[in-house]
Amino acid sequence: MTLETLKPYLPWITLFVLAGIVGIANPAFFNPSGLIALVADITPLFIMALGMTFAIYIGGIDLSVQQMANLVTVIATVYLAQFGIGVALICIIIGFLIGAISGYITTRLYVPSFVSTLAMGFVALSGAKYLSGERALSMDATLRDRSFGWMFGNTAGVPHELVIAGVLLFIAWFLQKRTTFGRALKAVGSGELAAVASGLNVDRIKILAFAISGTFAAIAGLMFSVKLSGGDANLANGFLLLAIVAVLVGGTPLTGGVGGVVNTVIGTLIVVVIRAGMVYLEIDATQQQMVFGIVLIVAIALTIDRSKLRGVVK
Amino acid sequence: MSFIKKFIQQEKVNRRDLLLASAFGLGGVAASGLLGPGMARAAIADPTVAWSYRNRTNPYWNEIVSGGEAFVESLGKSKDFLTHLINEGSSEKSLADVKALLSKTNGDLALAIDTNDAPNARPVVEACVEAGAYVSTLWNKTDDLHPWDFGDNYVSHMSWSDEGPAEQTARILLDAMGGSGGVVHLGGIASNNPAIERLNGLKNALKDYPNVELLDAQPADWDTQKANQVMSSFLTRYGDEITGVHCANDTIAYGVLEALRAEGIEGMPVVSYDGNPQAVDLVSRGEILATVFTNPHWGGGITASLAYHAATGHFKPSDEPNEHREFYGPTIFVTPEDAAEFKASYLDSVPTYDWTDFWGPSNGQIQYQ
Amino acid sequence: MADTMANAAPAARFLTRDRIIKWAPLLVLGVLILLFPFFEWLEDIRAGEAHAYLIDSRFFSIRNAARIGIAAAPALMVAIGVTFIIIMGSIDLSMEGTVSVCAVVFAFAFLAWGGTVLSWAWLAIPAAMLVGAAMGFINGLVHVKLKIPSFMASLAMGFVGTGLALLLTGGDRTRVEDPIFRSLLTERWFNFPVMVYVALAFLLIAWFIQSRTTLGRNFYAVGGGEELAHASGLNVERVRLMGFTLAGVFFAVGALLAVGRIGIAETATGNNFMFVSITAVVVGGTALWGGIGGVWNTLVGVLIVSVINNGMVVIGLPAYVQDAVLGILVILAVVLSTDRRSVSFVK
Amino acid sequence: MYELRKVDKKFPGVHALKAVDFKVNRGEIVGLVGENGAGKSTLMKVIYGAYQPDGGTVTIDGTAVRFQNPRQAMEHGIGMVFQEQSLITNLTVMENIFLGYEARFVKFGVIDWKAMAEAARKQLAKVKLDINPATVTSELSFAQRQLIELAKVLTLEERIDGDLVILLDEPTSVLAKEEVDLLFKLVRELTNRASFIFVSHRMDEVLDLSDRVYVMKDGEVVDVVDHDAAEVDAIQHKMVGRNVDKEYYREQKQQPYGNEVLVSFDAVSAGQRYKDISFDLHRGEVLCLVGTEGSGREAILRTVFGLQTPTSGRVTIKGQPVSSFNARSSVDLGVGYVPRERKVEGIVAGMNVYENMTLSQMHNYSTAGVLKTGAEKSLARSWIERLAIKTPNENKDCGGLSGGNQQKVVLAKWRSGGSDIILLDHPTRGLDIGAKEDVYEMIRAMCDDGAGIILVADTLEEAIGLSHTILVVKDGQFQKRFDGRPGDKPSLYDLVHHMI
Repeated sequence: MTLETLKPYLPWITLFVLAGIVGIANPAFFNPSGLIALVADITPLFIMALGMTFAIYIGGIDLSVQQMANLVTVIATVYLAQFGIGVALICIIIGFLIGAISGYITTRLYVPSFVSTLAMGFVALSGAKYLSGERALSMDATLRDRSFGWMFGNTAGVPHELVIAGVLLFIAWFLQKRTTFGRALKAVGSGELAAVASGLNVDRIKILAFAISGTFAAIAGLMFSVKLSGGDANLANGFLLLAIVAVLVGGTPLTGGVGGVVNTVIGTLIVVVIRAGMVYLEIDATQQQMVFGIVLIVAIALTIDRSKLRGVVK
Repeated sequence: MSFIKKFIQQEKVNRRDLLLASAFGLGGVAASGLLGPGMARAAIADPTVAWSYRNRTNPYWNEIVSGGEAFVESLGKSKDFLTHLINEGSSEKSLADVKALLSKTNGDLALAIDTNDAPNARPVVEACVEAGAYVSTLWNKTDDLHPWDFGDNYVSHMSWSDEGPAEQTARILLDAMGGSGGVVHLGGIASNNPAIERLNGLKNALKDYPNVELLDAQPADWDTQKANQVMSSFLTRYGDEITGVHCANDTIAYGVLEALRAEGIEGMPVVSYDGNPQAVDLVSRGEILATVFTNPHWGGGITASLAYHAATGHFKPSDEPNEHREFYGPTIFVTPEDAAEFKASYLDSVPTYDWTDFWGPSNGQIQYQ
Repeated sequence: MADTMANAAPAARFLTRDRIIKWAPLLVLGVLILLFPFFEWLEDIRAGEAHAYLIDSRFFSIRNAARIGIAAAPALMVAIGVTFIIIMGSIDLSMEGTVSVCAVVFAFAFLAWGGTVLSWAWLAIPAAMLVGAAMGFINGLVHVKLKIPSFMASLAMGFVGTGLALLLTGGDRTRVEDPIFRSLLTERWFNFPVMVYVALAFLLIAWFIQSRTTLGRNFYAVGGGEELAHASGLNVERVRLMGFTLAGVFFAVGALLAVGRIGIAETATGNNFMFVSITAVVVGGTALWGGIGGVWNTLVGVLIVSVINNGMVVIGLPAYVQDAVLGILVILAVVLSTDRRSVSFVK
Repeated sequence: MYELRKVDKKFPGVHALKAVDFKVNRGEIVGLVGENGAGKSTLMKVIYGAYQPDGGTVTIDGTAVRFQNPRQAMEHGIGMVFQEQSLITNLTVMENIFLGYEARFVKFGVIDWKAMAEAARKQLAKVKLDINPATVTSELSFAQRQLIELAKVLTLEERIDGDLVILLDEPTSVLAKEEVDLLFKLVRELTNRASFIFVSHRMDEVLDLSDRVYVMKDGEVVDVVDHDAAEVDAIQHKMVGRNVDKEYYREQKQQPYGNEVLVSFDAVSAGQRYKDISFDLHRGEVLCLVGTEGSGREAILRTVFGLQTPTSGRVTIKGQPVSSFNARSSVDLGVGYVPRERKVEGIVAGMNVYENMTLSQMHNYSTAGVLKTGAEKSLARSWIERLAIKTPNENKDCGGLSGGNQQKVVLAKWRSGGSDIILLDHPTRGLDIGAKEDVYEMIRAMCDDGAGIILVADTLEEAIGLSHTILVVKDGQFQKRFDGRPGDKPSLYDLVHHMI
C-alpha cells in the first residue's frame, strides 16, 4: 500500500490515531456512553460546520455563522412564548435570508465573502443586541419542553441530538451528492468560469450556498438555545473558529470543489477528540491553547490532500 | 469606621457561627451515612476537584484560581491536583469540557464553575446531577435555577450583588465631583449580569444627585483597549462636560486612565470595581477613588471547597438552609485612606482561610427582584 | 496612490474610471470625515443651539484627530504587516498571537533589563521585534515547508501564539510604567503624541520596502502570478518566508505601540487585531486575491475603520447599532473601491 | 553542445519520456513538433529545469548537469520564452524583464529604478520594441508581451558567458503575420549568440525557421529531419502515425444549408463593442465571424449565449424574440457555447467526464432535482464511444484528459443535450493536427444533423475551409459578407483586405 492509495483515508487515520493516543493514555476515554455523550454534545457545532462546508465548498467562507447563531438564540428565546415551535421556522427563515444577503453582496456587488459575511455578522450581532435588550434571557422551562423537548433526551441509548445531526447530515450529503444543486456547487467550486459557460446560473447557486450556510447556522443556534434554555448576544461565541477548523481539518480546502460534508464529520470529530484529549490527558491550563494550535498544525498537515489543492498553495 | 475594619469585625462574628456550622456539617455526614441504600452515591472518597472558568488572561480569574489551588493544598495535595477547564468565553466549550470531565471521572467530581453565560448554568448543573457529581456555581446562572431543586448534587451558588457596592462607589465619585457635572459609564459585556448591576448602581446613586447628568454609557467589554478607545471618543463628544468616570471594572479603568493621560487630563475622578492589585495601587496613589474588592481568592477556594466537602459527605447540602445554598460573596470597599491597610492584609500576604468556614465571610441569601 | 515609483506612471488621461476606483477609499474617508460633523450639526440645530458646520465640530478637530491617531497607530502597524501577505495572495491570521507574545516578551525583557529606556532595557525593543520576526518565520515555515495553505497555517499559529503568551504570563498582566517609554503616548509634538509619528515612520519604512526593495516588488510578483514568478527563477518560497517574517516584525511594532498606549502587556493585548486589520486592508482597496494595493491603501483603510468607530460614539449612536453600521459601511467602502470589470468573479 | 541522452521521465501511470535523445548545436534553430501528449512539454520542462529526469544524462559541452529548478538552468544559459500570458501583469515591463535578477540594480538594499529602466531599454531595443519600461504590463497588447518575453530571456546574454539555449514555446500563436516575420528575423539574427528550440503547432512556421526538426510521438523521438529534407506531409504522417488528408477541412463534405432561421440579429448594437449587426443563421449553416482580436467577434458570440446584453436592436432565436439575456435561457433555447479557454471555461477540471457532459442539461438527468447517475453514465459511455474520446472510463477527471479529448467532452455536452445552435470560439486552438481533424469532422457532422454553427476560427484557412458564410467584422461593424460554396471560396487576401 502506497501513500498515494492512503490519501483519501488520511483524515480518518488522523482521527483514529488521535483517538488512540488519548485512549491509550486514559482508557476511560473509550467508555462507550461517555463517547456517545461527547459526540452528542458537539451537535450544534457540527451543524454549523456542516453549513459552513457549503460556503467553503464553493471557494468562499462564511464568517457570519457565529453571530447568526447568537441572533437566533435571542429570537428563539424572545418569541418562544408567542409562537411555540413555530419559532423554529422564523429562525430558519432569518438564517436563510441573512445568508442569502451575504451571498448577494458577494456575487452581485463583488465583495469577497470574507468581508461580506464578516459585515453581515456585525449586522446580525446588532440585531441580537437590540432584540435582547443587551441582557441574557432565559426560556420558560415548560414552554421549552413542550415545543422543543424532543430535541434532547435518549431513545434506546441514542441521544436525540445525534439523530438530528444524522438527519441534517443526510440532507446535506444528499444535497451535495445526489442533486443537481450539489453538482452545480461542485462545478462552481472547481471551475466557476466553465460553470458560467455551461449556462448554470452561478450567482443563484452561490447565493443559495451562503443561504444554506446561514440556515444551518440558525439551526445550530436554535439547538444551542434550547439546550441552554436561553439566549443572549454572546451565547454562541467561540463557535466560529472551531467550525472553520472542523471543515478545514476534515479536508475541504478553502479553494473549493473538493471534500464535502462527510469530511466535515471527520473534521468535527477530530476537533472533539483534540478538545476532549486536553481534559483526559490533563494538559496544564496555561498550555492548552498552545497544544491545541500545535496539534492542529499536525492534524492539518496530515489531512489535507495537497494534490487536490490545484495550483499553488497560497 | 473604615470598610476594612467593618469587614474584619463581620468576619469575627461569622467565625463564631463557624463552630456551629461545622458541627452541623459533621452531623450531616453521619446522617447521610445512615441514609444508606436510598442514595445512589452519598459520598465520593476522593473526587477530582476541578475549576471551570473563562480564561487565564484576566487577573480576576487568576485570583479565583489561586483560591482553588490554595484549597487543594489545604487538603495536603499539590496544586496540580486541581483540574482546570478553560472555556475561552465559549459556553459551548464550557459545557463540552464539563461533560468530557464527567465522563473521564465517571462522575467522581467536585466541580466549581462559572458557566460563562447564565443560560449555560442549567445544562451544566443537569449534566453533573445526572452523573452524580457535585457542583458549585459562581456568578452566572439564571434566576429560575436553584440548588435546592436538585437535592445534594447542586451544592451551592455564590454571586455578588453588585448594585449596592456599585452605588456606593458611585456616591464616592459623585461626591468627589462636588455633586454636579457630567459622568460617563464604561460597562462590561452588555448582557453580563454584573455589567447590568453595576450600571444600575450608578443610576440609583444618581437619583440623589440631580445636578449630575449621566452623559453616556457604552459597553467596553471588560477590555482595556476597547475602554481606551471608547473613553477617547467620549472625550471628543463631551469634552469638558465630563467631570467623572464610572467604570464597570478595573481593567476598564486602566484603559480610561490611559486615555485621560494621553490628553494630559489629571485629577479626573474615576471609580472602578474588582479590587485587583494594580487597581489597589492606583487607589492608594489616588488615581482611582474607589474600587470594590470581592475577594475572588476566597470565592474561588470556597466554591471548590463546598463542592468537595459535599462530595466527600463532609456535609449534606440538602440539610442546609437556603441561605447556605445561594449566597452573596463578600465585598470590601477600597478607598485611598485604607488602600495601604487593605493591601497589607489581603494582597501582600494572602490570608490563610479556613476552607471549611463555608459561609463565614458571605453576605446573606441571594435576593431576586 | 499605491505606486509612486520614481519615473513610472505616464501622465495620461486624468479622470479615468481606473483612477476613480483607485482613489475611492480616500473618497470614502473624506465623505466619512464630513459626514460625522454633519450629524453633530444636525443634533445641535435640532436642540436649537448655534452650530457652524465643521467649525464647531468636536469630531472635526485636531484633538480628536490625535485620538483617532492613537487608536489607529497599533492597528496600522498590524495591518501593514498583513498587507504584504495579502499582496502575495496569501493571508495571515496569526497576528493576535504574535502581538501578544511580542508585547509580553517586551514587557518582561524591559523590566528585567532595567525598566527604563535609559538603561539596557531599550534592548527589549529590538528583542521584541526579533521575537516577532521569529514568530512570523515559523508561521512561514509551517505554511511553505508543510505546504499548508496560509489561512490554516496562520490560524493554527495564532492559537500557538496566544497559548505561548499565556504560558509566559500565566495570565498575569505586566505594567510598563517607564515615563520615557510611555512618552509614546504622553509626549506630544504639534498636538499629536509621539506614537503617531513612530507609526508614520514605520509606514514610510513599509512604503520604502514596498516600492524600493527587491523583496517588496517580489511580493507583487508572487501575488500577480506565483507560478510565473517561479518559472522566471524567483525563489518564491524564500519570498513567502521573508514576507511572513516581515509581517511578524510589523506585528511586533504594533505590539510595542499597543503597550505604549495602555502601559500594560498581557495575553489579551493582541485581541481584536485580526478582524480590524484585515477589514482595514480590504477596505483600503488591497484585493484579497493579491497583486493589487499597498501600504498607503492600508493607511486609508485603517483610518476609515478608526474614523467610523470614533465617529459613531461621538455622534452618540446607541451601542447596539454600532456593529451593524460598521458592517454596512465596510461593505459600502469595498463595493466602491472594487473594479468590477477587472474581476470576473469573487468568492 | 547541449545534449540529452536516453532521458526518461515517469509520472504516476504515464511514461512521459522514453529514452529521449536530443541535441542542440551552437547557433542552431531546432524545431520540435508532436501531437498534444506526445511529450513535448515534458521534454521542455526537463530542459529548462522545471522537471528533473528520472534517467539518462544531460550535458552541456560534454559536462553533465542536473538542474533542481529553472533558475539553475538559467545560470547555465538555458532560458524559456513562454506563451503569451506568462508575464506578471501587475508589474511593470522592466520589473518583468529583471524578475528574480534585480540584484544588480540594488544599492544598499534600494532598487535604482533609473538604472533598471536604462537596462530594460537596452533589452527592449534587442527586440525592436520602443515602449516605456515603466509601463504596467497589463496595458500592452499580446504581441508586445510576447516580444517582452523574448527580451526577458535575452538578458541571459549579459548574465551568462557561455552559449545560450532559448526555448520558444508557441511564440507565434497570438501574433499577426508581420509580427511573426519580425520575430523570425530577430531569431535568425540572434543565432550568432544563441541556439533556439522552437515549438509550434504551425507546421509551416516550424519548417520555415528550423535547421532541424525533432518529431515526437508517445514520449519518443520518432524522427529527426533536416530543414532541406523536411516535408509537411511526411512529418505529419510521423506525428500522427497515419496520413493526413490535405483536404482536411473536408470541403467536399459541405452540404448546402436549410431555410429555417435559428438565430436572427436585427440591427443589434452593444455599446462600444459592436454596432448595427444583422445576420441570420440557418439550420445546417456554418457562419464564420472573421476579424482581428477585439473587433467584436467574441462580443457577438457572447450576446447569442446571453452573457452580453445588447443596448439596442432585436435578437430572435428560433422565432422567439430574446428579452432577457442570460446563459440559462439561451441554453434552454438550444444554444451551446464552446469557449476559447478550454481548460478554465470549457471543462471543469476536478469533475469527471459524465459530470462535465451533463453540466448544462442536468434537468434532463434528474427528477425533482435528484440526479439519475446511472443515466448520466450511460450517456457518457455512448458519447465516449461515438466521438472516440480517449479516456479509461467515464469516471476520469476531465482535467487529466488531453486538449483534444477535453474539446470532445465539451462538444458532447452540447450535442447530447440537443443543442442545435453551437457557438465555437477558437475550437481548435492549441490542438494538434489529429485532434483538429476530429473537430472538423464533428462540425460537419453537426451541420448534417441540422445544427447551426457560429464559428470564430483559429486561422483564416480554417474559416474559409469550414464555413458557408463568412462575415468580416472590423471595429464592431460588418465589413463584408462572403458566401462560400465549395470550390468558390474567398481567398485569404479577400478576407485580410477587409479585416485590417
